[in-house]
Amino acid sequence: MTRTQTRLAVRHRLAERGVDRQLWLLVPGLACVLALFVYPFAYGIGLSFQPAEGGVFGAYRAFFADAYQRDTIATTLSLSLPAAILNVAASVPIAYRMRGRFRGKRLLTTVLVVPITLGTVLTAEGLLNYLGPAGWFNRLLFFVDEPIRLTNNYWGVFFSLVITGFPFAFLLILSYLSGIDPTLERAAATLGAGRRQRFQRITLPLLAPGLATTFCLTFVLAFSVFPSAVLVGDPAGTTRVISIAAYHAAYEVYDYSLGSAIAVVMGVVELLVVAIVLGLRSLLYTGSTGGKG
Amino acid sequence: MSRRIVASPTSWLIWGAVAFFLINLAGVIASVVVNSFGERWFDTWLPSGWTTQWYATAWTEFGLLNVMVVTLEVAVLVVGISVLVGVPASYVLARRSFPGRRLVYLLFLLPILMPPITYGIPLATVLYKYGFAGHLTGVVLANLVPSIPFVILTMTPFIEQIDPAIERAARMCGAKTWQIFARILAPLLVPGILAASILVLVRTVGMFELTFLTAGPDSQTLVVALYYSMSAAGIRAQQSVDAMAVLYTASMLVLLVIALRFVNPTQLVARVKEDPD
Amino acid sequence: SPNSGGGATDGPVPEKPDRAVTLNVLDVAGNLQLTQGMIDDFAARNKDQIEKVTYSKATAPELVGKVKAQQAADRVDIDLVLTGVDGLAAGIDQGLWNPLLPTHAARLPGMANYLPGAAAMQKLAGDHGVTVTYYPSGPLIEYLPAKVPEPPKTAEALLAYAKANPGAVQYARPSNSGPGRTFLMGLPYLLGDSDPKDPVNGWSKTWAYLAELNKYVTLYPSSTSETMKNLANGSAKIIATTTGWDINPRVLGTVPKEAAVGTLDGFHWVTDAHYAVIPRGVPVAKQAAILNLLKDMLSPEQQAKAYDKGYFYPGPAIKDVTLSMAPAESQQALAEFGRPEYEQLIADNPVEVPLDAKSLVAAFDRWDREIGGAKVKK
Amino acid sequence: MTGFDELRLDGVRRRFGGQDALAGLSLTIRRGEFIALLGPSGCGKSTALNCLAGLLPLSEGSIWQDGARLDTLPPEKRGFGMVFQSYALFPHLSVRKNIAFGLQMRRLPRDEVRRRTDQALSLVRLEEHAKKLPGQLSGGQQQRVAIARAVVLEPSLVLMDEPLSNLDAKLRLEMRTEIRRLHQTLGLTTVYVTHDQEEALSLADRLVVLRDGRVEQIGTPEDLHERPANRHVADFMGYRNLLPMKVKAVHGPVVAVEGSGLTLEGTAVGPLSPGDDVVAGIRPEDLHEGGSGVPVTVEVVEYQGRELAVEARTQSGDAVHLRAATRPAPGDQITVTAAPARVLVFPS
Amino acid sequence: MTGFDELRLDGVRRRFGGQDALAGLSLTIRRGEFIALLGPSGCGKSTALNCLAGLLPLSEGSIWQDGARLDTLPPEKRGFGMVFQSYALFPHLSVRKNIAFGLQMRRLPRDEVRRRTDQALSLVRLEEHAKKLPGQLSGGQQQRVAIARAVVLEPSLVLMDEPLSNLDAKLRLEMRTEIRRLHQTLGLTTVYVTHDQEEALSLADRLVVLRDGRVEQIGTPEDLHERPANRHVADFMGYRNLLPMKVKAVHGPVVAVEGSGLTLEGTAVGPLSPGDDVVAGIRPEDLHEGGSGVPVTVEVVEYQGRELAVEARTQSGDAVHLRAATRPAPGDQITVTAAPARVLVFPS
Ligand SMILES: Nc1ncnc2c1ncn2[C@@H]1O[C@H](COP(=O)(O)OP(=O)(O)OP(=O)(O)O)[C@@H](O)[C@H]1O
Ligand SMILES: Nc1ncnc2c1ncn2[C@@H]1O[C@H](COP(=O)(O)OP(=O)(O)OP(=O)(O)O)[C@@H](O)[C@H]1O
Ligand SMILES: [Mg+2]
Ligand SMILES: [Mg+2]
Repeated sequence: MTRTQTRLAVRHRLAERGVDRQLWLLVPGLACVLALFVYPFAYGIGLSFQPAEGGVFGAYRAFFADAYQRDTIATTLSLSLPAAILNVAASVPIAYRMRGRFRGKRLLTTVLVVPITLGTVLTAEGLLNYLGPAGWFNRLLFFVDEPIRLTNNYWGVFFSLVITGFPFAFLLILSYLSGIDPTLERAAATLGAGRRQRFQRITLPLLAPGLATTFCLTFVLAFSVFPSAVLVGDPAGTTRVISIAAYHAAYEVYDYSLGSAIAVVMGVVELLVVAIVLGLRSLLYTGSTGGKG
Repeated sequence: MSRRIVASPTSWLIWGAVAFFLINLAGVIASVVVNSFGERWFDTWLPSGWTTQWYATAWTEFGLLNVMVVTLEVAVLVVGISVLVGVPASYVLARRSFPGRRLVYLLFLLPILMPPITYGIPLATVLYKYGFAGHLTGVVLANLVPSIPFVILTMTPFIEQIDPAIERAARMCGAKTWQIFARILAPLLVPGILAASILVLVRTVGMFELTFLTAGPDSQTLVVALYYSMSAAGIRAQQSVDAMAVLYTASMLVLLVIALRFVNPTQLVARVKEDPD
Repeated sequence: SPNSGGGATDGPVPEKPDRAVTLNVLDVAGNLQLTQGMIDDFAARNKDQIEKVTYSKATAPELVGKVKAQQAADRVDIDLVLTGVDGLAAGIDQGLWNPLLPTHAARLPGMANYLPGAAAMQKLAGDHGVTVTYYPSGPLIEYLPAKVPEPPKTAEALLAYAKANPGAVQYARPSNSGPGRTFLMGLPYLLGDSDPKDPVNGWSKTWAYLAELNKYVTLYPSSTSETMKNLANGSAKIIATTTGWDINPRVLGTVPKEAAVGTLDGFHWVTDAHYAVIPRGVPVAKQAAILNLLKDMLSPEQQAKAYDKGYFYPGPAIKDVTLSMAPAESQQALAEFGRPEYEQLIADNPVEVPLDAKSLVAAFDRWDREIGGAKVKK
Repeated sequence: MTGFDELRLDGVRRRFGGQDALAGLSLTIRRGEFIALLGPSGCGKSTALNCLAGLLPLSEGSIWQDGARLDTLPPEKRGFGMVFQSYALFPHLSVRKNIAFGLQMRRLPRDEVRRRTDQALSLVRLEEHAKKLPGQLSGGQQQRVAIARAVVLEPSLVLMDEPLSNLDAKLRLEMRTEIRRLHQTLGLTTVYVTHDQEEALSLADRLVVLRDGRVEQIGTPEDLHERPANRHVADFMGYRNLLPMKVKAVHGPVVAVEGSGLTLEGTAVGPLSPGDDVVAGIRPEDLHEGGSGVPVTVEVVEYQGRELAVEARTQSGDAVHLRAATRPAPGDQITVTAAPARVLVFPS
Repeated sequence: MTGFDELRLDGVRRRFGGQDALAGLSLTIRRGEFIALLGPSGCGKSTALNCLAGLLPLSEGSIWQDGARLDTLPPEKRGFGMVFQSYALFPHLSVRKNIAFGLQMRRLPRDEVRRRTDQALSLVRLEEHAKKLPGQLSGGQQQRVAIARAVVLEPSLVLMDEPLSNLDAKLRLEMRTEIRRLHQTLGLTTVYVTHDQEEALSLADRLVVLRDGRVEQIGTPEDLHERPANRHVADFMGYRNLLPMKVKAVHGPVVAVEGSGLTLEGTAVGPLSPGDDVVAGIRPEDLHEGGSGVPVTVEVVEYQGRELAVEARTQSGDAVHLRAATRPAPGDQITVTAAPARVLVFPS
């Protein structure tokens, strides 16, 4: 009797803090993430500290001491940051105009979202065909003497990042935007705010946290660019991104320790950017965007 | 405010930019489609002849039937498992507050926030070490890593939209937890589950890195086959690679269009409140 | 042990498996194009030994990690690997392959009949791989006669041509392209470098030449197909090629039929070959079947299939395999797109084995850093 | 305050997809007036308000402000203030910034913005909460911010769309008085939308009763309360007993009616003749127990403080509602009467 | 109906993260009783109901049903019915299936499910709507479905959490009568949560007034209405004038008090002595205009049908609320008086 009572008491105390049997539902998911993500990730970190030579930090030293390797960080950032910024920045005005109901909205949304289905290879092939020196794009620009070079360099990869990243950004921003109570803008209108002011002072600040999240997700997508950097890029030069370096180390030189170290560096750089953005986000207003605040 | 599409200079600019993007996108896609049907295409506007032989070549050369079957198996397993595992977890995250909730949420978000290649290499090593990689199991396990979090991310707002009183009402009617899941929540979540499933499906079918790193001889998916066809040693007709890419995109497109029929794209992250006029 | 197919993995290899086995073949060199017909044919004739063959393809870099991980897990499910020099060497380095020679030399009589070039390539394989196909490769240059009426005849002329026509000369990034790397490895011979086998210390003229050429090269595509396409559409005028890459793309229609090839004075063929290797951990029963398969593949009738449609022209690794023995399809394609002059060129020019894997990776790395990557700094 | 003398709505109509949400509203609003738009859900109240605010374009009709056409101006140019049902406070701005928003939009000098914002804050007694975000306020406080934000601009007209419907009973009562006080203090012209007739009666100078997008009656609270123009208005004005009957006899304004198990005398609204089908409207508080009235059976008794609310059934089975001072038991037989002046007889 | 004779809550306490949402509720519910839990927002009403239903585990205390311990049973085993504030109808099931859900969960035979569902449908008069989905019903209809779904199980206890708060005034009134009728017809034991004292007064046999998780008073509607135990209950029971004063003199139950610009006589609630700080509570309807009372200045006047509600200010600046029959103008000086029996004086 007393046993059951203490058990009951413990259960109540836990329940008061929100811990009860329902939390078991989390277990399968957590188990998967721990076993399939956290453990391998830790394993990879461990591996990165066991290089064949150079001591515990040898692999990292090897990476950072070599300008050719080190520069991949800047190369990747110079590709992924502008691409992510462009994707987010371009999505905002389009999504803003696509709120509310109008005929053909579904069609337009579908069309804008189609690039999700393209896949790296088709995008790469398409870009090479279409933007290539004898592709349709350069044919249309017949009045320019030299064909414009848009593939096998920075721009090819950049375009492929835009094509694959934009639909995600657009979809997310469209839904964040739809979550903002339209009455707020009406309220601003009755207070004398014109179109631009309504957007700048009301919609944009409320959207900003969503923009930050979207930016992070598209940035991640762009930062991990790998196939298209090889296929439409210039993998030895302007688009030698960090994942190529990781792949090269692990699968061409068979230096797994260096490969893991580069992967870790990659994760750290990325988390750094994400942390900065999310840190800025936490300064912004986040919360319900309903009329009652 | 009104439904008029006001032709202000900014909207011209924006719609112009959209049109420019779409036209070029169409060019990109069409150039691949045209090439996949072309006999020979050198320095001209269009190929010199038309043929469907590249599709036949691609089909046999890459053993596409087998690849398609594997792709489907992987996709169905990944979707099924990630829904079964992800939905209960997102239920708890949506409904409950408990110590460490934020930590758990962050843990679920991390795999989406990290580039696959950062954990893909160690993951593949670990999976090989335990003998999972190199066949279907490994591919499925690797693809679960981003899929489960993705289901959680998309389902949480969906579940938050459902009035918790409904579950309590079912409980008061005498329903047990599993009955509530089966009879009340599942039917209400169908659109969300469908949406999440199809998005996960699209992502899984398109997930190159993880599948590439863990696939074995009998467990290549379409993207991996496609990537090999482009980058592995040997000479292949460009057109048959394009044909394969077209097949891939066509199947993904069908999935996406189905998905968009079931779910309003704006419902992904937030509860929709459409402008009343 | 839990490996696929079961059975002992070491000890004596029997004459034949006791019952038919399934073979998993992994191709990382594009070799199946040439040999799948041979394998299928053997399997069809030897149902008692081979129940089924599965094929898969991968890229060479992946091979080592994959096999190594499988061996670590004691679960090898790749029975036969068809690979180029790179994969072979990396595997030897990591000790992944079963030594086939000299233990089983007697069971592979075809190896005695290798062409000289193939025999040289077989030396590279040491005791681990068996050369199955061979070709002298390149370096060659390819152009459209209509656009380049007077093709350069020497390396210097090529440089001068590039200087006069910026952007017109193109070769793909060597680490992604066979012709690209053949061009790279062939230059030291053309330029008379001190040690054509030592890219780090013996290639000073080559690196200087490439750096100079780099000034007039606008892009290095990531695949050979891309250079072929550019040749076809006119945006490149002269590209690096090999015998196979000359014939096969014209058969496939990627390059116009009228494209011509040329050579640079004093060039040496840098040969190429594909090897069959058996990873450690494959059951002896399967090894038996594979040895029998390889024996069969090295017979002249089977080797004739390696003519293919010029993909690895000529292709056969052993002597006295003539085109007339090849399947009708091959004969027809080669009659239309083949080049009779190759016979002479092969006969008249010296043959060199390519760099070993380590040096090759070093050469790639240096090329990436100094030639391909140089664009970044500009 | 710029102000106007008269705001005239002239046949204002608004259709949604072929259906009239508002069918020809004509109304003249005089300066300083407090007008309530009243009606059941979906009758077009919000539509009317939004048309007036400029948030919805008209389908037909026009709006004039002292002879100047108004309906072609965008909302931000009309200079009206609006209080939304859900308040629509800017959730990312503090209370002070919410209130100052409109002043900043007018590009007033900083000092003036500060001064007027302070004034408005003290007007709604939220000085201590100026720095909080709307999410940190209670419902009543939010409501006061919404009002302050609208009135700080000293708009020529304040529009309020069910501003109290989200509050609980006690707070609703307090805020009602507050709104009335503000109206009286600032002399604001106000149009107020509500579905609560008590609220409308207690606040407005004039009421507009809408039903299905049409105006049913316009008048002072007393007009509507005592002389509803038809049975729908009566229903809305608390004539809870609306009994279908037949006219027996007509004596000038007084008619004798019978039906639903009752016989009554009442006051005719509109011309009637014997035999007409009519509806008799009686408020529960006008139907008294006792006397030589009609017998009914008590069914439900509810305590309501001083009085008891009783639902009883007539012999024909119709329900009637009345008030009682003593508690009858369910099942009791009682008799009911009503003064003829308190019984309104409408043609049905 | 299985039924019980008595349901006993014994020191039921519920904490959320260290804070008491409900601090020791003890209450005995007898069979067939209608109990209302009343109190301002956040006082713990829903918490109490959820504890009773089993939807929230208790932190302390116990619940007994005729001597059997109940609080350890999961909700589905307690056999209670519940009507939720937002109805919580299953949106994907038709009205009929909504009602039948609970019966199906009990695995009753098909025939019986059908029969009892039909019965419940006719009880709430929704026979024609049986096939519709909840989204296609009006608020009042939805509410009836919610009630039918709860009562079809013939639960020993029905719990209702503010079931009327989402309805508009007119419908609220009608549904109130409906609930009362169902309670009387079926003899259901009911616990009803509301923050609307009028609703509570009119429906319940007994009321429990909560504040900050604590019971302030338990009693019949008359008890609470006439004899609130303290100023908080009074506040909630419509004593809108709660004026801080000082006791001047005590004459048995009658005390003379002074303050807030008024001098009054009232009835003491609890022992008082001269000089004590007190709060005098007067309902607006008990504060009359005229006579030789205290002068006050009219500030706001609201029409409320028969009467006018007036807010006035005493000379000390305190606001008082009263009713008037004739319309005074804002700014008028009037005098007010109150009968000593109607003025309650609470210790403060
Ligand atoms: N954007 C719209 N599209 C279509 N119909 C609409 C729209 N807005 C309103 N309506 C319709 O117009 C009618 C009037 O709506 P309105 O919002 O003015 O009602 P209301 O009187 O404010 O009701 P409530 O008290 O529920 O707010 C309703 O029948 C409504 O369904
Ligand atoms: N899940 C919870 N976690 C933390 N605190 C809670 C929780 N539920 C309720 N509370 C707190 O407990 C107290 C009582 O809440 P409860 O919901 O019972 O109030 P209520 O009387 O029903 O109010 P209302 O009339 O607003 O519904 C409140 O202060 C509330 O903030
Ligand atoms: Mg409205
Ligand atoms: Mg509550």
